[in-house]
Amino acid sequence: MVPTPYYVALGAVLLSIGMVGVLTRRSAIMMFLSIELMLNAANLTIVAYARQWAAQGVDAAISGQAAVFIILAIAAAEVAVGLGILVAIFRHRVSTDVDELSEVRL
Amino acid sequence: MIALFVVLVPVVFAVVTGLAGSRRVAAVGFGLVSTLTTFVLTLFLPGSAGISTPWIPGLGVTFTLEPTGAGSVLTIVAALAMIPTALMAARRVEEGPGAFVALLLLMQGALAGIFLARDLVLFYVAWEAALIPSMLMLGAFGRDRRRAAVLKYLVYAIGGSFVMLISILAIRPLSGAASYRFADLIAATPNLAGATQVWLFIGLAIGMAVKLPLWPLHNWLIDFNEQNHPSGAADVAGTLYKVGGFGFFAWAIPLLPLGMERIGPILLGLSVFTALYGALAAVAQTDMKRLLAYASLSHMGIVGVGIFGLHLAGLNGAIFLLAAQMLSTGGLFLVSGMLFARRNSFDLDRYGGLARSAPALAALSLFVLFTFIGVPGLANFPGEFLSLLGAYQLHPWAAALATLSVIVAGVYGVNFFQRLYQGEEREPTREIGALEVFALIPLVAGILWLGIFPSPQLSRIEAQSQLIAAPAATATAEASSALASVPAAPPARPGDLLAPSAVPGEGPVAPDAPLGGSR
Amino acid sequence: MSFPPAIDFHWVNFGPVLALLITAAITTLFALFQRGGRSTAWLAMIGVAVAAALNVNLFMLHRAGAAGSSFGLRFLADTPALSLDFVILLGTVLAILVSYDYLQRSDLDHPEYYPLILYSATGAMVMVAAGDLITLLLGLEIMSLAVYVLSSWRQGANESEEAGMKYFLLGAFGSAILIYGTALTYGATGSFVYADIVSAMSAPGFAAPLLVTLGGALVLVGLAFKASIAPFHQWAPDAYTGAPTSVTTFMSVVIKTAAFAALVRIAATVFPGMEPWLMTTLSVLVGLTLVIGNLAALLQTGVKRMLAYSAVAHAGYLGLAVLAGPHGVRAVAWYLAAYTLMNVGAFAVLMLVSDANDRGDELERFAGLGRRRPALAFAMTLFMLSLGGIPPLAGFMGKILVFQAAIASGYTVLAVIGIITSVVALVYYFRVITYMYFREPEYELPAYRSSAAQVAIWAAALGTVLMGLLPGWWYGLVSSGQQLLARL
Amino acid sequence: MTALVQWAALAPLLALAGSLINAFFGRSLKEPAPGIIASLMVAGGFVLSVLAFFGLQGSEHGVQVTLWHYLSGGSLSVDVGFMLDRLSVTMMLIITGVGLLIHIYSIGYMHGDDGNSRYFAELNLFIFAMLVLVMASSFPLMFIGWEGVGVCSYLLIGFWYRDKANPDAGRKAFIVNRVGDVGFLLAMFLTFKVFGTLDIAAVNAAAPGMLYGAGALTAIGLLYLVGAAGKSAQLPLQVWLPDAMAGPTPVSALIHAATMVTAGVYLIARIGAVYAMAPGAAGTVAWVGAITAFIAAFAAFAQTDIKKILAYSTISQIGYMIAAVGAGAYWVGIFHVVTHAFFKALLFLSAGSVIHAMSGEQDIRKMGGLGRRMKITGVTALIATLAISGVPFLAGFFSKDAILSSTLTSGLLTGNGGDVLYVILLVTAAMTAAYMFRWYYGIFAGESRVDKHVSEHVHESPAVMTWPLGILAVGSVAVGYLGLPEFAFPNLIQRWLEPATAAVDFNSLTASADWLLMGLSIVMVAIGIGVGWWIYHVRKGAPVATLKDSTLAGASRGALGFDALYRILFVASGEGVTGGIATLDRDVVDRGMAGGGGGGTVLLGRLARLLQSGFARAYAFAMLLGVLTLVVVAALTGVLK
Repeated sequence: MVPTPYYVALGAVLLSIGMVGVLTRRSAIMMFLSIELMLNAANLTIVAYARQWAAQGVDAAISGQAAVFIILAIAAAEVAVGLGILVAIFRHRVSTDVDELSEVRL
Repeated sequence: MIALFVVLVPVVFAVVTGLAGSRRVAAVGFGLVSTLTTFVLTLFLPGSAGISTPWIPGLGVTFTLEPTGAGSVLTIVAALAMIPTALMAARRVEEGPGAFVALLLLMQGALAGIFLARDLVLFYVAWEAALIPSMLMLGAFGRDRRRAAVLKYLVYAIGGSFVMLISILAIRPLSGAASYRFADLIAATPNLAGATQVWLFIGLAIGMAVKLPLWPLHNWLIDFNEQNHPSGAADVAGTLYKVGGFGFFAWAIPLLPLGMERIGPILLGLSVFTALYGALAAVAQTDMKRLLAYASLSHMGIVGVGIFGLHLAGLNGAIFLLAAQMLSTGGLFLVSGMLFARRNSFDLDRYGGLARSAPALAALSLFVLFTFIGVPGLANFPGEFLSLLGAYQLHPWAAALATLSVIVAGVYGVNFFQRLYQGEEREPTREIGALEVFALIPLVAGILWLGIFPSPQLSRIEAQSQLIAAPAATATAEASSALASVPAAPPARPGDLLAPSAVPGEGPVAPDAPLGGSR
Repeated sequence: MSFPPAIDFHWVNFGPVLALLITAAITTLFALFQRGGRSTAWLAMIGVAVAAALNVNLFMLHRAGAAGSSFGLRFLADTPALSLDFVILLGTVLAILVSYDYLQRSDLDHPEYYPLILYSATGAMVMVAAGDLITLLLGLEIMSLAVYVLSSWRQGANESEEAGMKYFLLGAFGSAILIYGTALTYGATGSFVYADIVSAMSAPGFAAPLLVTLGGALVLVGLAFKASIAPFHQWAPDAYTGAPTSVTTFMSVVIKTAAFAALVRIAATVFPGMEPWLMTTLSVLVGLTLVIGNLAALLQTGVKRMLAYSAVAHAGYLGLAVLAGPHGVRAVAWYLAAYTLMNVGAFAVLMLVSDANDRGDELERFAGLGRRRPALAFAMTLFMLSLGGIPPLAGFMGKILVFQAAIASGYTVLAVIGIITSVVALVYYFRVITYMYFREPEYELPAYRSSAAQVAIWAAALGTVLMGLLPGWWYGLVSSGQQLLARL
Repeated sequence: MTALVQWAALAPLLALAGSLINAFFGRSLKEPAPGIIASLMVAGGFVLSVLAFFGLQGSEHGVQVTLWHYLSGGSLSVDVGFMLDRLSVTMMLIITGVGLLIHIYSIGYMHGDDGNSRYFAELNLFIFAMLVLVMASSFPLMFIGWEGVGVCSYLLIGFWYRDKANPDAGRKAFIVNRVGDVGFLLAMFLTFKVFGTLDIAAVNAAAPGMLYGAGALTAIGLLYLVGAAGKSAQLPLQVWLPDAMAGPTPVSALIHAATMVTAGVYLIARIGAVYAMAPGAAGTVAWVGAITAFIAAFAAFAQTDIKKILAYSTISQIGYMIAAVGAGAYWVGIFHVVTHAFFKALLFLSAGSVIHAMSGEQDIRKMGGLGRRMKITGVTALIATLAISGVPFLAGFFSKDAILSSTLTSGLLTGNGGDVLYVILLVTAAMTAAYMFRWYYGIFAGESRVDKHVSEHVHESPAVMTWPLGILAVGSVAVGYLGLPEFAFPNLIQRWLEPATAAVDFNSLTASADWLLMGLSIVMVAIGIGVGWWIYHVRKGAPVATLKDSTLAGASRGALGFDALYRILFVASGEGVTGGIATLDRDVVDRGMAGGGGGGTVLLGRLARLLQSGFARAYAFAMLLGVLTLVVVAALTGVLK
């Protein structure tokens, strides 16, 4: 079977992609999706490790798998709230460009 | 217990006066009642029992008030000086006299706290607490350029004392003392390594040098006095608040002798410089209050010389001088306020010849002025004399230099009087009024009392000076050079060799136990 | 694989949290049938009261020696947790009081407001109680999601929307990092529970010290974000400025409390087992926070933004205590209580002085306040001096405790930095006093009174003074009882 | 008997009481009440002093009166106490005696002055301070009197404060005196360091046990000399005394001739034991005295102000006294103090009488021939002039002669050029005779140069002023016989004083040598008077008229330009320094601290704010940087492992 480090590495890559996305995309939605990517990177890492621990017969494995579901739920909640705010703003200024949101500064 | 009341009475009355609003009668009444009560109370301070209760248990911070020798003397004199100050303030402050007097009383309470606190943290609390009222007085009642003065005062004072706070907080954990009480600290600080002591001492020294004040940390004082309310009342409060010397005397030096050993000489040098610098700068001033500010700066230099000279006599003298100048400097500031009430200016050039129409005022001013410049027989002299004499025993050249400031004091002193009262009079002015007489009586009385019978106060102070006085054996090196090969019969009174001395680190030591020799 | 045999499940430990949660749920439903939020506010306060009562009860039980945890140390109810719960409840009720009239005045008075506050508070309390990374995560998200919404509460107002959006995006970013850190920690130790992590790290032949430390570092980043520790603080000034003042009040105290509660617990338990450079980096971050927060606040002309930066600066002072690890826990608990009081007070006064749309918070607004509204000015003076750390007020005692802790654990240099920067701090705090007393009035004040806010202000003022004069009482409380994990 | 002595301790208190009465109630009293009160108080003091004088006949040691404890600091302990021995009582007699006469005289002189009561208050205060000075049993207490008399002198010189010149003169006196006082202070510091006490008797007792000529002792001696020079107007601090003549003439007579200015002499005599062990210091003292005597006499020639001439002669005469005590002839110094007190007071008072008559005119070029109009004043002035000139059988003759021989024979001055001193002083004696002749002749004899309208109301002064003149005149003749040359006659004052002063050995001369010396000095006096006679009477002052613009005359007029020098050295540069420091403090120190601290902080603040760009992504980037640093640190530590 595929050794854990591969998954972890993939997770790290996903995380980096997500981070870069957050920094480079000006659309709030795209930034938001990038963040989701980061969350999933974390999830992937956790399940990978969970499998590893399970292979070693540590009963902590189950908690990892449970955690993943919790995190998924959290992600969903974030989506709900985030899109809510987004829509409210969009209604008001018909744009999702984050850089326009820079009046409060210094 | 009395110590507690001495602190509380003014504070309580401050609240009452503050609530009484802007009715002048209330201000005068409460002000007088409070100051008089406090003064009477202070008279019972010496030898009275202190109080000590835990304050922040987990941290070894206690609420400890004890009337030590020096502390009680300063408290008494400060209380005396507050009586006329509150009176003048209550009558002369145009709007909001109540608030002004309230602030004065708060200040008095805090000052009493500074002098009586025997827990280092409590000392700091009082030290800072006194700052706010003085700052509000300056800012709310001061003259047109007051805001800049406030900012400067704030930065100097807070900057200094916050640095001091670090050292204060560090002393206990580093020395492993049981609490911040003086007794516990002084028992534990011998455990501190030399280098540590030096750093801690520097921290304390910065905070206290600002309040002494020492050159170059003195500039706040000048603007502070120049911009304060013309009644001069706030300046008196400010004068009482020059507690840096006391801080060194009561805390920094006894707790950190090794630090003093290293830093002391620098401070001594600065003090000498301050004494001359302030005096010389005073000569060139044309504004009454700036002149007084620089002059008192020079006096503080002498206080420093006395303290950092570490000779028993010098230490007594320095603290005594602190007390005396509360009356003399304070008196002169009040006089300046009285003159302002007549001519509406502090510019010396606008004055002259007032002695003709106001001879009594002239006489009283001259009396206080002579006290101020250290004419013997009056209050300042024993302090100045002993400070310099003491310092001379161990650091002849420094003391000799500082003594030169006496000449300069003569110069600005007589200039001051001449430009105010002598010469041809431009327009006649009011003779001294009843209020002003009443205001000056306590000061004059105090000046005579301290000037003619200094010895009781001196011996009270000495009980505390012995803690830090240097081993005086070295002081007689000069003598031995003059002594005949045969040991000459010791002069009428034995030489300095009998200064108390004790073994270092002899475990817990009572606050007033003699440690002179070792520390 | 099999479930762990017996799950220790003590309902009583959840009492306060459940109380808040249930009240939140009820008020949410109740809100459906409401136009204004007044009644929901009352409901919310009742809920807080109940929670507080249960919390007291819990305190008693633990004095009596009841188990302070549930789910095998995943949910803790020890002294630090309970005392910080008090702080959170205090902040919440004060925030509600501040909001009470404010919302109507600037017609934001939608009934959902208070339920959201309660949800957020619930999350905060969960964070405080968290003994395991997942619990921590849950609490953090519950708390944050509600606040994201609240900070963009003022629909159609640019700065409010902007605040909400920035806060949300960066917050999500931050928690993503935190979650990844959690993942790494789990990978290295095979558990999310602090206790197990610690024992795993201390076990002989522990394989991945580097990995676990990296995970810890990322967790630290996530929490540092919520605690607004530089360089992860930048959302705070903008969000605080943009959000409606009542929400800012809530955020500035409750969220900070929760974040530091979690941070100090981890720093006191997990971090010591990790590689030393972690604490070193944290100390650098703290120093950075002190400098940036105070310097930036120095030049603000708007009081609201000045307070926002000062919140950052205070994060720095709290950071000093966090560095102290186990010694710091009490200091943090004490400081947060004092901070809650004086900060809520300051914001409340500001709210009364500025316009309905939160504009007009410039210093000039305060000119001559001492003459026009003496009481208000006096209270503000107290808060400013206390924030500046002038004795004998709460802020000063807090400073003493914090610096004491930092010095005792050898962070003298940081302490010096903290002191020097607090000189700067005093300058900008005192500037407000300068305007109130040393200047003539320039603007017409809004003729707006709020008895609720007045209650909050005077409660806060009283607390500020009392905590300053009698610091021993609260200190005794926070240092009594059991400190799970802190002892590990 | 000694029981009588203690009462003398009350003398200062009497004077103080008088001063306070006049200060508080004087303005409501009307003349001559204030003057009478003041005089009575001094009279009381005089009586007490006389009692003390008789009380001390028996005992050679003084009586110590300790009132209360004054200062304490470690081993330092100072009492407020009086030492009433023969030396101090002698001074008390002079102070109260001559003082009494001058008080009485003042009643007439200050008649109608609106500051009348203030005048007497200050005059009594002076008596108080002066008595404290001489009676003090410890240095600090003596210093109280020391500065006290300085203060009174300051007040009285500037008595007519409305004319700016007078307060200026007062200020000058005060400041120059302060310079001396610093010397006194330092001397005390060193004394305590060396002797461990500040009690005068104790120091005198301990000094002989010290190493002869030890550096410390010399230093002490020199420092006290600075103090003495300040108070007694000796080089280089003599400049204030001529200006001090701005005060009322009786003040000049009492303070600036009879009593205060002799304090320096008293001080050195008081601690003679120290100087006896420090020949270096003693020699310096003697030289300072002699040179001062000469220079002042020289300066006296070209003065035209009736009082200035007397002022310079005072300086010169004190120079004699200082030389005497320097030589260790302490009783001689005091003896000259006594005689000088009489004739110099007399000179001043008669000068005052003249000024009174001339309605304020002080320029002797506008006088002359007044002796015919003012008989008593003229005669008394003549007696005084002869006395100071050292004409035989008058007071000055004996005391001056004693001084001259003492300088020649002193054991302290052997090797310090005692003989040179003798010559200088001898010449000075002749000069004295000459300029005093000029003074007298110019005022009272010769033809009148008085302006018409002034001369109309030239008149003899009232009895209240002339009586004191008479008494003093008697004294100017009589007191000399207290100190007849002891090689031939019984010398009362020497026997009286020697127990109270330190013993210094003098190499004795043969009687014939003594007679020779006496003759020599008589000859010098004769020459001096003769020259004066020739110039001013025979040649009607022509010779000096030709000299008028010579540098010599200029030098004399400007008193060798000390004033000018000091004005440059201290006044001008002083203004520069003080002004400079004031500006420095305001513009450099203050600005520097403020600008350095404030400016830097604000700059950093700007920087900190700039980071807050407002862009969410920038913030995210900052966070990312933070994360990356953490990762990098982690990686590095990992690598380093």
